[in-house]
Amino acid sequence: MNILEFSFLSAVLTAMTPVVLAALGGLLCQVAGVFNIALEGQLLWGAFTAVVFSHLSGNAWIGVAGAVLATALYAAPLSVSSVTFRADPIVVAVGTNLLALGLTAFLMRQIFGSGGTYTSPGLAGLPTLAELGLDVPVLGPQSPVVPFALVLVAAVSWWLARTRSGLRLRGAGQHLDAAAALGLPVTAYRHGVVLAAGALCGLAGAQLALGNVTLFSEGMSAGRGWVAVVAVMLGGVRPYRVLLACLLFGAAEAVGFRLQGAGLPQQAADAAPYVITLLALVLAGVAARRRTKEAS
Amino acid sequence: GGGTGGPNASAAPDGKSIILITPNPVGTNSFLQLGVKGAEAAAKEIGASFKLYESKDPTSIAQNVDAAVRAKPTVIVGISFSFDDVFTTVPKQHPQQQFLQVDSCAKEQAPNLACVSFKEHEAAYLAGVEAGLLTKSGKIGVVAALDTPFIHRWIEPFFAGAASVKPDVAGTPLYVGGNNPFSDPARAKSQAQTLTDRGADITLAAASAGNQGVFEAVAATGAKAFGVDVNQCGQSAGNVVDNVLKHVDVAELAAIKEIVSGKTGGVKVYGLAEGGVGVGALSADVASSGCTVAASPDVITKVKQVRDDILAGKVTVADPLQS
Amino acid sequence: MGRVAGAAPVLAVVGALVLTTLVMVVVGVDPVLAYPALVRGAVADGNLEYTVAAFVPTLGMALAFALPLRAGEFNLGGDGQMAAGGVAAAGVALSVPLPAGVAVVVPLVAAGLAGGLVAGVSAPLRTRLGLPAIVTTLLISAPMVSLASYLVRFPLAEPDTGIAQTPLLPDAAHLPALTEGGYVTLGLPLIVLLTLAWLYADTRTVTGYEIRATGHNREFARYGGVPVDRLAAVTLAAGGAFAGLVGGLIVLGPPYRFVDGALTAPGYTFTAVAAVLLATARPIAVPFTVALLTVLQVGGQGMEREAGVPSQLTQIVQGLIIVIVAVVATVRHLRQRRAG
Amino acid sequence: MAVPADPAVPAVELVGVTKRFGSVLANDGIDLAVAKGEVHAVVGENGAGKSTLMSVLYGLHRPDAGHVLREGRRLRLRSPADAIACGLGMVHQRFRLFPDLTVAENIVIGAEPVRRGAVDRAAARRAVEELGERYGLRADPRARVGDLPVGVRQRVEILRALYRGAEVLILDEPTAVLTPGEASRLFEVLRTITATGASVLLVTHKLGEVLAAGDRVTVLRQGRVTGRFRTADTSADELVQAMIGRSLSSLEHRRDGGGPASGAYALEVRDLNVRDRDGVARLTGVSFGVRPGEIVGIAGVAGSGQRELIDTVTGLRTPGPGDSGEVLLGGATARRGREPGVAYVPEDRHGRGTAADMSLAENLLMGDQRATGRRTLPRAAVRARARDLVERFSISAASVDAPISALSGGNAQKAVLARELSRHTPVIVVEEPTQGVDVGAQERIHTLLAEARDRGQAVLLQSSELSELRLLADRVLVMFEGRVVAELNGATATEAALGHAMTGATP
Ligand SMILES: Nc1ncnc2c1ncn2[C@@H]1O[C@H](COP(=O)(O)OP(=O)(O)OP(=O)(O)O)[C@@H](O)[C@H]1O
Ligand SMILES: Nc1ncnc2c1ncn2[C@@H]1O[C@H](COP(=O)(O)OP(=O)(O)OP(=O)(O)O)[C@@H](O)[C@H]1O
Ligand SMILES: [Mg+2]
Ligand SMILES: [Mg+2]
Repeated sequence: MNILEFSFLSAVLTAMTPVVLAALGGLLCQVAGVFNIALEGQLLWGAFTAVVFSHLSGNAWIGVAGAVLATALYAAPLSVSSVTFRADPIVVAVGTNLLALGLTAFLMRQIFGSGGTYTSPGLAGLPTLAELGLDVPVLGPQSPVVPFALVLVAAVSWWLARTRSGLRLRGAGQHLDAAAALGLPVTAYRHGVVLAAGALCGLAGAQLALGNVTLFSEGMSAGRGWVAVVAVMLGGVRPYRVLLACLLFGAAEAVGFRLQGAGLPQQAADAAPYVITLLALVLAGVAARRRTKEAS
Repeated sequence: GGGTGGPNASAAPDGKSIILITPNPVGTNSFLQLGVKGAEAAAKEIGASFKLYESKDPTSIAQNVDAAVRAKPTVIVGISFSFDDVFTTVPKQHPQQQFLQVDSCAKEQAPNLACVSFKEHEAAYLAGVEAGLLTKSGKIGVVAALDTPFIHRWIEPFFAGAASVKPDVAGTPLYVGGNNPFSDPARAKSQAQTLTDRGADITLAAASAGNQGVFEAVAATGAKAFGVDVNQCGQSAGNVVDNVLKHVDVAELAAIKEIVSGKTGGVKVYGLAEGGVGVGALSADVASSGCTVAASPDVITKVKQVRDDILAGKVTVADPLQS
Repeated sequence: MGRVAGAAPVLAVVGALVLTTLVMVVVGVDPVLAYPALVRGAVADGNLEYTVAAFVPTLGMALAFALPLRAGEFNLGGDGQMAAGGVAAAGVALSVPLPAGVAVVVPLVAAGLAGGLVAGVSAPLRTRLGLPAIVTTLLISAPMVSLASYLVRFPLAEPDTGIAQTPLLPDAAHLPALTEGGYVTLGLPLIVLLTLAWLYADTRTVTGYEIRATGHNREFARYGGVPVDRLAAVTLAAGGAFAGLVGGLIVLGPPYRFVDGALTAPGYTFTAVAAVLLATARPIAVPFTVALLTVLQVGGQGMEREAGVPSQLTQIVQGLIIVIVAVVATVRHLRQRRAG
Repeated sequence: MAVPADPAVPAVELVGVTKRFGSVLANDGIDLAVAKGEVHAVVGENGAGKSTLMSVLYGLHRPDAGHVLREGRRLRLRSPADAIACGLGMVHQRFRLFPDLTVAENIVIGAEPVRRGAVDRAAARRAVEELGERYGLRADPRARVGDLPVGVRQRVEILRALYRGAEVLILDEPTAVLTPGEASRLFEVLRTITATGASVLLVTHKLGEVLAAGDRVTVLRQGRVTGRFRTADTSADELVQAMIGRSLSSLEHRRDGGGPASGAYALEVRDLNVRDRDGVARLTGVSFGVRPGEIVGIAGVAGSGQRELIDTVTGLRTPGPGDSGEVLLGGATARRGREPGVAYVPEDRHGRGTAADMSLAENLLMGDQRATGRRTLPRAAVRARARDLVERFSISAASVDAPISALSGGNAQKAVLARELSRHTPVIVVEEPTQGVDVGAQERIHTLLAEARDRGQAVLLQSSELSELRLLADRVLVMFEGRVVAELNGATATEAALGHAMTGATP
């Protein structure tokens, strides 16, 4: 019983960590007033570069660092075109998402010699905390990136609420001209958040490809970047709410898996996280409405 | 810089050529990868050029078939059920053109359309026998990419095979689904973990690129997995019992050679009898296959016996596609 | 200004050409082979038919996104609305035997209604509960795709086949074809007519004016007596109806059945979103941006077939072109800003 | 460079500033010096170039020619940040605040006190409270700015400038959005500020304020300086002469026939009770009527229920469960939703009265789009109608197809009036008709309202300009805490009497 619950929690955490990290990137952009739907492509690029760097170096952490850097770099065209040239970030993101699919599949053939899936016993994956000597329930079977992601949510929340740069970023997102008039380097902020989102997606991709599993396969981001976008839409500019949205989604998904075993059709299991998220939103909306009604 | 369109870059005017059309981008789909492998091998063997047209939906399938017909190759190969519709009409309109459909056959078959199909269920049944003999918990599972009718040719026979040797065995199928069912190893791993959490100690992995995720999941808990289509034992040493083999490439190569040699049309079904499907345990080189079944000679013996029973008609494996 | 505006598309094309040529040369594809293959793949050798066949749903989905957008509502749930429309059309055509003519119209109407209903749900969620349409349309979309998939897999499934699809629709329900191949159907004139009607309504009718006013400033429109909530609902539902209709057109066209996944696999929804946003608030430009992206996609497949360009490379080229066009489309604004 | 003749160097000086926008010469060689400790007013017609000049001073626009001196030293102002660093501060007409940040955050942002890596919120609050104490600018440092009323938001803007050490404070039409009480409090604050040696540049259309609160005044006309006066030595007439090149004809707006209109009410409100979302009563037992050919004024301090009353009368308020009462138009109960028989000039020109990105012609159409009863909207007809209105109401606009945001504030206001008055509805509701509008246009607007009345339209006029009410209204209803507490005769009521009634004291 207990074990089942731990394993459930553990499964939700594993599944959602890449989403949480990507969503955190999306949230930073949202705070600064940039609507970032490029997360899906960046997540895929992060997964790919993580495997490439791990493969080349034989060290998973170099893979992680490489993915973070390479994906921040991959986000540069988005930041230049949407911030400097004021192109529509949604259109650019549609382009870079497509580009990531093609580029990873193409480079995969160049680097690993074949398409599809790349894995090898020699490919270094991230160690679990248990392997590092920290055998605690739930977190034990996770890579260190998982607790790090949770810490990061808290850190970003604190940073936004309490620090000088966090305050300025929030200001820039709410009234760009006013922030600029106060002498805040708003353009740098906007570039900064788009690149930071890239870095976070790199980390997310690294966790997906070296933490969740140890391999790269074409298109393995499999919509997680879009789930992250939805989480940002739901959670707005509040990191804990975004985390909550991710966990709700992940829990619904995990429940769906378990119910599939009891005969629930696959299509229903696929739909479950979306339906439950929507229901939660609607219930919250109805409750808020009732509260204002009762007041009068 | 590559292909400059020189005289030998593609098919010479009267040279032989093969065009393979897939219903989806090949990408991570292990079955389509095998199809490409078979066609490439055939092209090499008969000295033909080879081209791959990847489609994404029924319309692009039709467009690719059109374009292939215009190119007038020796054979146009279409792979899977998705070609049933186009191959019902197009071959009739182009009687001079030879067609080959792999894995299914159009309802109204023209004389210039050859078909090869497989009895995957026979091999899956044998794998199930192995699983039934090897499971300790009496719980086994399948992780499949998507709940299509076709995938049930692996699932039910696998469970039936297991039940044939261990009647109270409980089988649970899970489907990866989601946004990219054929290439979501993380989700497949999560599914496999769900199965191992519930006590399943043997899982058949039929999730294309997701299979590696399944292998990782069983490896972490000491459970075991089965692979599909090709020998996947080497991908996760010590964790894969055996594979449900489907020699698409071999069958395709043979079919193309027959067409080239003038034997056109017809349907060829590859089952255990024809050697088109099977499990690793049946092969002579099982010891070097890396599959853990090699360490259980009694299992191998039993599997061979069941195979013989099937061939002899003493055991019939129900085809889930035949309702 | 007029000159700059006119030059923008040219610049975009030139920029995209230069960059993609560079990519081709780097990865070893001969541009001299590839470009003609792209053009032929889209318009020559009988390929035009398929380009049109892709243009029709993309344009339809562009309307599905653009129509609510004019009223300030984002409809990102095109996939779900399209799937709902497709499955409704298939369900009606398979279960209700109808005489020729009506047999096409009734499923299409059902498709439009289904799509409209799915999108329309987002309207009260927006006006009553304050949930933005961009969130709810997206969230509703995925379960709708799953539902359609379920229906096609089980109750509506064709028996004895390996893939999830409905049986062939009765002949009477097949969309009349305008070409020999059957891929250019009555859907083309229908969508073109609807597009023209939308363009006309947008600029020349009271409703179009009220929709635009709502999109520009909701409070202003409300002040002017515009029923803004109702308009938002109507435009969302109408957008959904377009998406549903697209689903119906696909299903009633060859191969005359609902094949699971076939509606969403080509990615019409987001191609259309990109096309509409590229048109930067000028509805008249929408058919052209749709045509551009469709030619790129269909032609890209021609490039794969003829010039041996791998499909990954086509994706790379398409991605680059979208980014470049997006940038160049705004160079105009940039110049204005500098001048100011 | 000439050494200043005055012994005291000006706090700030603009020298030969020229700024051109395309073909518009917004500033044409303007010289202007602001002494330390003075309130220096800048007046002029709409479009005279006041805001442009202030923007140049604040580093928002770079002048095409000319420069800025600060205490005799030439500044290089590339951005507002430079201006802030040089001790300049500006309060824009449209506030530049961050709605989701607190008051304290809005004030310290850009120069936050920091303690151990984090913003020192306690120190920030203290700083805000101290500044507020010193200048009489109270604002709860923890409040979210988006929740605050306009007057308090303006205080936050001023506090921000002061916090950043502004010694020259630029205020662009600060009183346009304030009630008379808030305005007089603002001028007290400005006095406190100048008492410390700081200077204030005050852009306004209200000549009364100039004369009362200013020390010196510079008049702009078509981008040039047309007059410099000491307020002690000048008069409103003299200023007007400099601003528009003529005197205002002292029009008598009252009805020729005299005497109040009689007969049935065109608009009648019966026992209106309204509660807001939190259940607080906003209107209690409000009843009154407006007859054809009558102007009824509404006065009251902000938040006395004017907003709810007008939203109810115009049908823009979504009735809540706690609402009761009746609105009658021509004797019949008004329908739900926006009532076509009521023209309405809203106070919030940007949020409600116009759509900034739509063309002037399309803005002029709103409310009348269904008038023809046809479903089509021929573009030629829309344009022709717009040109006609532009002509009749002398709106100065380059083209009816350009977005309305290209119009100056005064002209945009005229456009809204033109649209609403031209509909010849039985009832017109007008809010703050002359806010942000120059004196010439004010006069024109007053004439238009009087003409509407004379045509037999019933006018409900809400204004915080008591002089405007006295000039136009036949009767003035004074509101306080959601009730009509007094009804005064517009012709005879003094501003003192009105002001007294607005505090809720019974006359
Ligand atoms: N950014 C700009 N681009 C183009 N023209 C401008 C711009 N800013 C101001 N103008 C024009 O310059 C002239 C002066 O405008 P400005 O805003 O300075 O007038 P103002 O005196 O502040 O008027 P108001 O009393 O209405 O506030 C006007 O004709 C205006 O239309
Ligand atoms: N024709 C114009 N084109 C572009 N910008 C303009 C134009 N006229 C004014 N502006 C800009 O608009 C901003 C607002 O100007 P200002 O503070 O004078 O408000 P306003 O014109 O009086 O409007 P309102 O009184 O309605 O608030 C200024 O920064 C000014 O530069
Ligand atoms: Mg101004
Ligand atoms: Mg103004």
